[in-house]
Amino acid sequence: MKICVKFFASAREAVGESDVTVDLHENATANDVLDFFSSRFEAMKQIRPYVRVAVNQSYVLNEHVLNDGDEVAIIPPVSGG
Amino acid sequence: MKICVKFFASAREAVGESDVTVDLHENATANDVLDFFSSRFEAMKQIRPYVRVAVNQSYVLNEHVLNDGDEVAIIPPVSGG
Amino acid sequence: MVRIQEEKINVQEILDSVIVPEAGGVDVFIGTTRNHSQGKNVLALSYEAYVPMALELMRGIEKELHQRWNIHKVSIVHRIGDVPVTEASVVIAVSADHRAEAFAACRYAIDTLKKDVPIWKKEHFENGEIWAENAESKFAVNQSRIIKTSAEEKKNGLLD
Amino acid sequence: MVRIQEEKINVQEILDSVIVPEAGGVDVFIGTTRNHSQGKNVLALSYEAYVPMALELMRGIEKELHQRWNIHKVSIVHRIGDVPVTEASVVIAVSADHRAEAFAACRYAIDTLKKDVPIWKKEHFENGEIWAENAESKFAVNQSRIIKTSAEEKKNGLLD
Repeated sequence: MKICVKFFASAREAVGESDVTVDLHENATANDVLDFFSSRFEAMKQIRPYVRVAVNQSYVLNEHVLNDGDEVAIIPPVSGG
Repeated sequence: MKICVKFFASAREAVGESDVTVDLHENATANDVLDFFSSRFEAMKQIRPYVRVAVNQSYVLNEHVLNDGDEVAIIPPVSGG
Repeated sequence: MVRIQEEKINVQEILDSVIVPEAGGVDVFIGTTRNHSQGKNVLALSYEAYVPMALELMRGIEKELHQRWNIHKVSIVHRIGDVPVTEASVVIAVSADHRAEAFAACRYAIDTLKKDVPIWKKEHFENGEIWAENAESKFAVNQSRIIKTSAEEKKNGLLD
Repeated sequence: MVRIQEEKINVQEILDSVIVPEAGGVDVFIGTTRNHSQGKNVLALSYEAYVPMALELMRGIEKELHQRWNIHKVSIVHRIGDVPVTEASVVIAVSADHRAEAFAACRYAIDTLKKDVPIWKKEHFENGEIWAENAESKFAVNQSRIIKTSAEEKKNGLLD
């Protein structure tokens, strides 16, 4: 299934892209998205323990099962305010 | 001795004046000032339990002994803010 | 900055007076005049102050805030004269490195101002007018009466 | 009112958006960009946001404030793009009948925003740049990791 992944701040710099569409197996989880990019980008692997994942603009646990067409966002520690 | 007394808000309306200079005996206290005006103005007598007295722009206890030339102010409950 | 003025309060100006490059946050309290009081419609409001004493106490609050909290700057501005409903009667701004201190100091400033600073508000209703009294201020009077009573008892030999 | 904008924030406009004739007080928190961070001079600051999610969470904060406190109106405005030192990056205003509720709700709003809302600040120093991280946000990550761990343990039959 096709998953659109958005990267922000340090995560965007880690993968060098803002938006990447990946093809994942059925029942893939948020964790699988993190695995996918951590295995390809060393910088992503380093920040992985500190990022949260949002699916369709809500935070989810890493075990969250994705659906085709979901918008996944990789959210490093925020610094608004 | 001459004491200048200032009245504000409900106290001013009680005595009908903003500033009154009174002639008081030596060692007169803030309390004596309150006595003086409470005995002459019924409305002042009524609010007397609720007023604070300031001498030269600092709150004092009613026992505070006055000096010639002091500026005494009769301060009803405040409502700033 | 401490000020009493008849003109409408410009919040941005007061904000500018406390913002410094080192500060990370500012807490601002704005007291606005309400259209109701004790269940009645308020048509108009006017404030008067014992100006020199009020300014002295406001400077005292500013000083106390700096002693108690690690803050950068404080501004306290009160308006007197007629203050239309929804306009600001008081603005207090505190800048600090850490927002917890800005919030705590600002709260303390407005609490103390409402208790002690000699400023009075007259509320005009359809059928009359009344001098408002802050609950904090009435409590303060009771406190000083208690102190007075102890002092009197001491004078009378009841306490020692 | 909830908004993310690139333009300089007009505090008076935000204040006007929360003042109602029934309210007696407004608490406003203004976050300003600081000229130092971790002991180094900050030359410039820029913010980016995951805008639709940030707005959604900001609307959620607004709703939660109304559920938890007896308040009139809430506005939360965050600026993105370059924010010069001393200018406001965020302004939160809460109006209420009683100032205690305005202060508490405003404080909760900025605490929650700093913890959860997907907005990031990049600090530019003389010798490089860094993505800042709010302490509150790092704590939140740890919390969700703890939750995750429990969930995993449950899945693995370690907990039931």
